[in-house]
Amino acid sequence: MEGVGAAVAFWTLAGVTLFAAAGIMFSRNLLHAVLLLILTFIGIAGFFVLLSAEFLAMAQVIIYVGAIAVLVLFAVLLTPRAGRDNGESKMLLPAVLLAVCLGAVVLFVITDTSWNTVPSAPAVEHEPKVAASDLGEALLSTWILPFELASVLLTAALVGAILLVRSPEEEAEDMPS
Amino acid sequence: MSGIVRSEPFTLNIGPQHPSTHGVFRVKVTVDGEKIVDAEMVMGYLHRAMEKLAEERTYTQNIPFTDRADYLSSMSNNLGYVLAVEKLAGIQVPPRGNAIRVIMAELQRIANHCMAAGTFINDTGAWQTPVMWTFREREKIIDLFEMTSGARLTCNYMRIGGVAFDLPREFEPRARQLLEGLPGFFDEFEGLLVQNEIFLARTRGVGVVPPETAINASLSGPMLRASGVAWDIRKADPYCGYENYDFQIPLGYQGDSFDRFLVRIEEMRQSARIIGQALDGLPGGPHSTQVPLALRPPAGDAYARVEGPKGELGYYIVSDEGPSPYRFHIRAPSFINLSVLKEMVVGGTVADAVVSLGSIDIVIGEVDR
Amino acid sequence: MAPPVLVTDHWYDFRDLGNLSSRLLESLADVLPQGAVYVLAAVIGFVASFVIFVLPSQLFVGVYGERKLIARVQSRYGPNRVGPFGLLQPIADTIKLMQKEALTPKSADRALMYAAPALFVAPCVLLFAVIPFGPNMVFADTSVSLLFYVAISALPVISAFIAGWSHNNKYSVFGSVRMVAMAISYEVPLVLGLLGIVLFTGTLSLQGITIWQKELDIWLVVLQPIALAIFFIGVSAELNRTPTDIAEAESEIVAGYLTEYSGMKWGLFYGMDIGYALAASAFAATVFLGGWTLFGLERWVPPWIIFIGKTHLFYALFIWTRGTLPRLRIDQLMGFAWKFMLPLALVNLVMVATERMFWVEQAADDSVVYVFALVNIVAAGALVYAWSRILGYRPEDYPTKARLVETAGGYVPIESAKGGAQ
Amino acid sequence: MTREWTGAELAAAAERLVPGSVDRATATACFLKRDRLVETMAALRTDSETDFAHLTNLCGVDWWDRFEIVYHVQSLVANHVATIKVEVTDRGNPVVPSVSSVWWGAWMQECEAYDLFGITFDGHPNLHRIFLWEGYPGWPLRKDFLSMPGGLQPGLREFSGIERREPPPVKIVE
Repeated sequence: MEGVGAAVAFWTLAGVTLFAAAGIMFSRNLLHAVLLLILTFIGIAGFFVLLSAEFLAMAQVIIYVGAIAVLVLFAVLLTPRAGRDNGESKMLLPAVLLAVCLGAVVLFVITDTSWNTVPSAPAVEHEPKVAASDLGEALLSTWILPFELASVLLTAALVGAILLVRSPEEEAEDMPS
Repeated sequence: MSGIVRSEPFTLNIGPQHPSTHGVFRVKVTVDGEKIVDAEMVMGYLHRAMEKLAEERTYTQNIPFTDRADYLSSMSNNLGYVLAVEKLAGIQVPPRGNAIRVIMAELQRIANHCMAAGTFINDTGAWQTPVMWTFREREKIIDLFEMTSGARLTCNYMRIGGVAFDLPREFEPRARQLLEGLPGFFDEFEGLLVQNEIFLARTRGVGVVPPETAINASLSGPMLRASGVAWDIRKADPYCGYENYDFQIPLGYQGDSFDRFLVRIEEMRQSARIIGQALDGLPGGPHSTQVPLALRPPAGDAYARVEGPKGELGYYIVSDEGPSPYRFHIRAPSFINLSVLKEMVVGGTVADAVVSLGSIDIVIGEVDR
Repeated sequence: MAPPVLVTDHWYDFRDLGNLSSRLLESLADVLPQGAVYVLAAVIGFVASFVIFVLPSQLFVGVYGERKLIARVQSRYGPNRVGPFGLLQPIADTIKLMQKEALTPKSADRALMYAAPALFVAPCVLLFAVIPFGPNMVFADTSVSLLFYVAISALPVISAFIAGWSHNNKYSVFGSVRMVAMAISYEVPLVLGLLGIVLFTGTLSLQGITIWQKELDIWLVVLQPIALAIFFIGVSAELNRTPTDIAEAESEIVAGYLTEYSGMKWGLFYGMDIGYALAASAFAATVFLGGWTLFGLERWVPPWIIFIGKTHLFYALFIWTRGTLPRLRIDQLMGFAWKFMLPLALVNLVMVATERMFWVEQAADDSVVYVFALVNIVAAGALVYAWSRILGYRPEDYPTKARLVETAGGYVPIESAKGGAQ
Repeated sequence: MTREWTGAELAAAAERLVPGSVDRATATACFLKRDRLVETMAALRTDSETDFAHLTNLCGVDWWDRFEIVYHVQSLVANHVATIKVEVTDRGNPVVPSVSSVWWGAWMQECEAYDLFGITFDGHPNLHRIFLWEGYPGWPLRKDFLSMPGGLQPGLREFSGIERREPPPVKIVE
């Protein structure tokens, strides 16, 4: 994707995502924070589209916005007094200090490493377009091990969650009476 | 391990302004997640002190009050009151009067059960479709009432000693036409719903009342019969000549909401049979005996009861030889059938509570009197 | 994949309006600056798909048609007062809603309450970007348009949750919890069901699926009946249409997450509910009913008319279930999604995989698809019946008639009726 | 037909089951002593000959000088009905033992009697005003509730202006 439209799209998208990300930090209401989180996820999906990796963009929306954000919303629902704002905490000063140090490190990494960015000259014609099918083959051929490991991990997490939430009477009925 | 996830209870008001409480009636429900932990009924929003007002009026002026007690079955209410006064004053009713009373009471039962079955399915979520079907049949019955008594809902048609007016000429053909259509409608209505998996899933095993609890909680009517207790005052203590009509009493299996629906549909069929037999053998003669306007029954008390659509509808009248009753008490079946609501509702979800409440078929006018 | 040229590609050929718009854009390309054409194409796409197709069909099929059809189901007439045959009823409704006061409870979270309807409308417009109305009448023909639909259909759930949560009213919190729980549990079988389709057709793009059905002259509904059943139930759960409309169940939690909304805010939710139902039926028409193809007839009858007909046909299915079925309880719905639809979808996936492998390995000619269709239909019926029997569906146990007794004398124990005693 | 128990028959049965529980018997009803009420009711319910399993109706009556609670009980199996009454003369604080331990469903009708007459039922699980709100002044169905100025009493004035006589001393028709 190149041309004036793409550049305009990129900068607006970057602006929206950064504004939302900052908003998560500074918003006083828990629910506002979660919604801004969803906005950042959508922003990132927009970046993938700009990089013409549509499959990844759609996967990002489905997984992050469709599932993980909804589960975070559920968590917000279950915490009592979710609407309250996170008032002033004494830890403000150390937090700022830590933030500044981290910011310095990140900035140093950005400026120092040499990204092999594509020269802004006219882009290369035969852009290697990764189709969804190539992704599929790669997942099941070269990266088969992590794929299977991930599924095992997820099932374990699922079973763990169910065990965690079982109510006393369900537990009683499984005890060897 | 299981103590990690705690959810504190959460009180929710179903009513008084709620689409499925059939009037102004409130259930304060304490909910833990979707499960109901405790339910408390709050009534009295429609309390009109009917029993106090009745002490101010003569015996004949009280008849319109009984229309407004259970405004969906005014004929049965009138019948109950009029029978109590006749029992107190020892007045005989001519056979034609009795036959007309039976026809009207059974027509009222079909109209009431049409309303009850329709709104009950409405509570399980069908978008008003069954109600529209049952109301189409109910409209025909209400036209018959309007033709005879002049009013659609609160008919004020019964008088002490008989009925207010004789049947008009075109009542019989219209009634016969209605009776031909009814069996077809019942089969179609029942056929559509009884095998409907979603309806079965929502009503089977919901709001179960075992027979012992039903008797112990002095329930009556479809609630009692759905739990398998064969008790129908038209059979046990026949009034107005019910003994010479041939009909059967429907019984349920395990006393849940689905059985109440089945019992009501079957009762409508039996009522249609009774009306047919009553219309065939309609005797001639006067439709009511003359009763002095200032009726003064002898001192004493009388309790007469009728098998109303909602249950045993009793009237307890105490007279001190004055023109107005000294004490006028209505034994309201809806009010007493509500006593088991808490047992039916606790343990289920909010959706089940609404279905159980709908299956009791209450009318707030009668509950609050 | 070059768009197929079905008909002559003159711009005045109204059978395929795609030529018209592309010819218009090319002629303007040199006149306007480069970015403006991109924006203009978006405007044309929006006007064509949303304003010309969705809005009128929302009003006249969604509001008017639905109320007329449901009225007929309930043996009454439906709106016939406003305008000829009641046709102006939707306009009257909209005007009424617009002039009604949109209340905001004092303790509600105002910002969220105003944001929710807007967030509910935006995804609905997006959904119609990928639906192919004709050979090259598709606004954004990406290679992952099916995935795009599934992704965007997850967004209204979040705005419904915000709507319910921001009212600070007990009923709407109930409604939003139910909505979110339902959406999560019905998305899994829905996506697995669509996976079967993708496996067969081999492409994720809706245009590709339509062309696959055109070339093989078979509709995927015949090939994949289980997938259609799962899609229909999943989508009606996601949009909370009737058998599963527990998020705004009138008889239980008043109006669920819409309790506190009034005026046009409620109007937006109501309108866009119909919009999503239309999007779902458009998607189903494309994937299951062959989109704009009609076994070669699309050469004469304009393809977008065929497509609109199929969409409204599928929407009639939604109306039909809304008019007749009662509502399920939330735990039954959850159980149904995880214990019935998910296993069915997985088994369907396995069947499709084996058929696909057999088809590719043996390099059998394309007529084998009809054999697969037959096999799948029979397997669908057998699978559904067998699995429901396993899950304890015994219809013959339930008595359907009350017991009739002659006398009235106390408790009559149940000796005969089988199964009635439990 | 439903057989109605006469006062005498009922008194005999009650006396047989719980000696000394009958206060007096009239033609249609039998008055029980207040302190032995619950015990007798339980016996009448469980005895095979009387078997009053279904309490149909329970209501109060205000006779100016005394309150009366009327119980209509019936047996669904034997199909007979009986009327049992209880009197309480203390107008300031009328107390009647609650029969909800015998018939569990009586709690609602007793709440109604409490709400409209002010008769408290001791041993009642949850006695509260069921129709009116807790702070309601007075008990509506009592005869002296609506005592209008000028000594008028509730009850219909005679026809055509005959002066309303003093409330008649009620004669129990033997």
